[in-house]
This record gives sequence, C-alpha cells and structure tokens, in this order.
Amino acid sequence: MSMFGRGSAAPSGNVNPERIEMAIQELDMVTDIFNRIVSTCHAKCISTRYAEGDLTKGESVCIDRCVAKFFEANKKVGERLQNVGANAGGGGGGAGSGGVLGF
Amino acid sequence: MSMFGRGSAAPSGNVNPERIEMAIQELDMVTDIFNRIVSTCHAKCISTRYAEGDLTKGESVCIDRCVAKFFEANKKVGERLQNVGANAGGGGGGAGSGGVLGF
Amino acid sequence: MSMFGRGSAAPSGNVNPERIEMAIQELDMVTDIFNRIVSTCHAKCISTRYAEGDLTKGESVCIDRCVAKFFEANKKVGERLQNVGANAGGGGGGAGSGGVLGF
Amino acid sequence: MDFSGFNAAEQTQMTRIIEKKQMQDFMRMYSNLVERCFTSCCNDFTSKALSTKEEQCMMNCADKFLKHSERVGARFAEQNAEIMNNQQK
Amino acid sequence: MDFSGFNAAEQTQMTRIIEKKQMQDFMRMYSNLVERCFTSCCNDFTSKALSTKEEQCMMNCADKFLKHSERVGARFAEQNAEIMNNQQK
Amino acid sequence: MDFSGFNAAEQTQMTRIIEKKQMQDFMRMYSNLVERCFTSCCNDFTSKALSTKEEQCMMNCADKFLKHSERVGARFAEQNAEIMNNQQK
Repeated sequence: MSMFGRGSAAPSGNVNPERIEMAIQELDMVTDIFNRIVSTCHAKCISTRYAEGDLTKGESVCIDRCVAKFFEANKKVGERLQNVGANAGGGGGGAGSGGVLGF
Repeated sequence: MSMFGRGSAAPSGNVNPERIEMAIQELDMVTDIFNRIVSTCHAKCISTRYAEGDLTKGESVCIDRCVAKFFEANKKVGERLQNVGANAGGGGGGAGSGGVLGF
Repeated sequence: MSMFGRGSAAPSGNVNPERIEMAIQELDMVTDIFNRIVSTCHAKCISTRYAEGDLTKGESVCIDRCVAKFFEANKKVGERLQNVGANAGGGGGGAGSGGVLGF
Repeated sequence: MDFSGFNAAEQTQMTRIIEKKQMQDFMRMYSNLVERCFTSCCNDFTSKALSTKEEQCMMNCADKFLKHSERVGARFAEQNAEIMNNQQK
Repeated sequence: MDFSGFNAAEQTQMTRIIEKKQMQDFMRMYSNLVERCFTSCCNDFTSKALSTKEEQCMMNCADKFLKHSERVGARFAEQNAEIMNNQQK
Repeated sequence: MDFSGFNAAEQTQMTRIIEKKQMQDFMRMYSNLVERCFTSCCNDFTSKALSTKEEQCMMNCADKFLKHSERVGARFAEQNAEIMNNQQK
C-alpha cells in the first residue's frame, strides 16, 4: 500500500505490497475490536461516579470476565456467520487464512 | 488517488486520478449514509429482547417505512442547506454534480 | 505522505513528506476534538424538543461555557497524562512539539 | 452510483477499490454486530462463560441484524434507483 | 494551526489537502446532522411519509445544529488563539 | 499478529506503519477519554470554570480509564495468545 511507503529512501527490493496491505487490514481489524471491547466493557463494568481513580475489586473482576465473554461471543458469531455462508459478498470466506473471524 | 493504485501492474495510460478520487468520495459518502440508516432504523424498529432470529412482521414494515422516511428527511435537509447557502466553507455548493446532497 | 500528492503536476522540488504528514496528523487531531466538542456540548446544551430553529439565550450561554470548560478539562487531563508518563507507548511524549496535548 | 463514463482502465481500478472497501465494510459490520449484540445480550458478569440464554440471544441478535441490514439494503437500492430515475427525466 | 514554516510547495500541497478534508468534513457533518435530527424528530412509523410536525422538527433541528456548530467553531477558534498566544510568551 | 514470514524490508516497513498507527491510536484514545470523562463529570454550566468537584471527577475518571484500558489490553493479549496456540495445534 503506497499510503505509507515513500518510494525514495524506503528499503526497496522485495517488499510485497499485497502482504503489507493485508497486514495493515488485520492490524486495523484487531485495533477496531480492541477499541470496541474497551468501550463496551467500560460501559458494563465501570461505575460513573468516579469516587476514586483506582479500579475497585469488583470492577477488575468484571473487566476480566467481560473480555473473556466478549471473545467467546465473538467466536460464536463468527462461527454462525461462516455457517450462514458468505452472504455479504463473499467477504467472510475470503478473510485471509480464516484467522480474522476468530480474531 | 494513489492510495490504491500501485504503479506497477496497474492498467496505466489514461486513468484520471481526479475522477477516481471523486468516485471514491461518493462511494464513501453513500456507504456512510447506508451505515447510518442501518443503525438508526435498527434503534427505531428492532426489539432488543431477541426472542427470535427472524424479523417480525411489525419490524419488517417499520424498516421499510424508516428507510423511506430517512430518505425524505435527508432530501428536505439537503434542500434547506442549499437554501441557507454554502455557509460551511462553500463545500455544499461544490458537491460534485449536485448528486450527493440528494444522495 | 503520498496519499494526497500525485507525482505528476504536484509542485515538486522540496516538499518534505514528514512535515506534511505531521501537519495532516495535527489537522486530523484538531478536527477530531472539534467534532467531539460539537457533539458533547450539543448533548449538554441543546433541548431536543426543537420548537424553534434559533439558539435560545440559555442554549447560547451554555455553549460558550461548555466549550471553555471542555478546553480546561482537556488541559487538565493532558497535564495528568504527561505526569503519569508516556505509558501508552511513548506516544504522549513525542507528540510533536508538545503542542498537541494542549491542543 | 454510475461509473459508465469511466474508461476501461478506470473501471478496472474502481473495481479493485470497491472490492477492497467491501472487505473493510464487512469487517466493520461484523465487529459492529458483535458489539451491538453483546451490549444487548450480556449483562451478567458473575461468570466469564456465556450462559445458554446469552448465547441464544447473541445468535438471534446476529441473525436479526443480518436480516435487518439486508432489508435496509434492498430498500436503499430502490430509493437510490428512484432518485437516479428522477434525475434523468 | 501554523504553517508559516512551510515553503511554497508545501503550502500549496497543504492547501489542497485541507480543501479535500473540508469537503469530507462537510459531508460527514451533513449526514451526522440528518441522523441526529431524524433520531430526535421521527418516532412514528405508522406511515412512511414525513408528517408536517416531523418535517418542522427536522428543519428546526437542522437550523439549530448549524448555528450550534458555528458558535462552537467561534469559541473554539478563540480558545485556540489564546493557547497559541500563551505558548509564545 | 505474526509477521515472522516477512522479509527484512517488509518488517522495516511494518514497524514504521505500526509506530504511526500507535501514535494515531494514542491520540484517539486521548480525545475519547476526555470526551467520555467530560460527559460523565461536567453537568453544571452555570459557570465556565471547572469546579473542584468536576476536576476531581475528571482526574479519577482519566486514571480509571487508563487502568481499565491497560487491564483490557492484558486480558486481550492473553486471549489472543490462546487463540494463536490453539490454531497451531
């Protein structure tokens, strides 16, 4: 992807732009999911009274479970979508080496 | 737009980058609006009890009306903004061949 | 950043891509914060009854205070983050010439 | 959208771009779906495992969201076609 | 923001970039406005047509949103100018 | 993520890209934090100055948000590692 590599100065030779691009896409996907978990589990676990700056015991435990549960939910939905078939333009099936739907 | 075309292999010759770029912008705009309709009409029409996986009759009818109403609302706002004049930096007036504000 | 400059026609010679890129990043940052203030202060100040198209006196005053308070809150958080240290990958420390955290 | 004025090289490039964007849109739709359904369905954090009830809710929510998106897509296409028609008159 | 250290070529490029971004920002602001006002104003889906009341609400909401954004923009510019000033002292 | 199949040139490029993205992510996290905490903590607009109570709330909210993000990050990494492990078996 030419968005970042500037012909000059860049270590040229054998950079495969397709691979770089796919890696960026995977990176964006993982970042997107991470941000969604941060936001979702914040809403589920963190009291908005903000009486103190530390996580309470209850909040900490809740976060751990929330992240685990989110991963499990994500996996179940991924399996479901793969069963339903790639009815969103075949995008599902071609998701790299299948690694993305299961994160 | 050089973001996607990689010099090598790309069918060069007479690609007009301005046209490609404008097409991408229109595509992004349409996608953005589509996503907003999906989200807005989901909030308006879909019960969050999730007792079943199919759309109920009522939900289906609601979706149809919600999409139609969103388009009408979008059109009215577009007309209003064009009347008000391009008071947001002239961006409004130059919106392609006028096709974007009315979708 | 090659995302925008198209080799042809662009005024070449001595454009420093690093500087352009940093300027774009700063621009995106300022735009992002502006959009967040618009959205946050709208939620805080604007009545959603929409009985009229003008800002009421109360809404106008509220907007002015909301923007000022948001800036102050932003500044306090920036100072706090710089004290905590760049525990998010050193990103904080390297934020240009320090201008970004204080906007 | 109408790319009929594009020459062959431009159409080839647009096709590639559109494919790339569809992939990204699918990914965003997917994680948006998971987030949305999780928010609606999972409210018990006394355990880290999905309960049967939560899992059922997730599945229904996912199915419904896909059907919802599809239906919105169909109506959206109709409305767009209508606008295109009116513009050409 | 301060591009005074930029040479002519860089300023030309930045101007082009900023124009492009303004266009995109305007588009996003526009669809954000429609979404926001639709969410507040349209709650009756027994009909697919906008009622007079809904349309009036949409117009007021759009007008108010634009005025709100403008006012925020003015205050935002003042605050930024103040910060710039303080940094130079 | 696993870039072990990348050659040196590709790894160099990815490193540069990742650094750039980390910077952007940090910025977005930061303004997201401010927005979120402001929304929770500031509700009195009879004055334009932050009250002591509001400021304390902002500080606690910011601290807590950072600790929350860190903890989510740690759990996230563990879960990812587990998935990677299972895929290799």
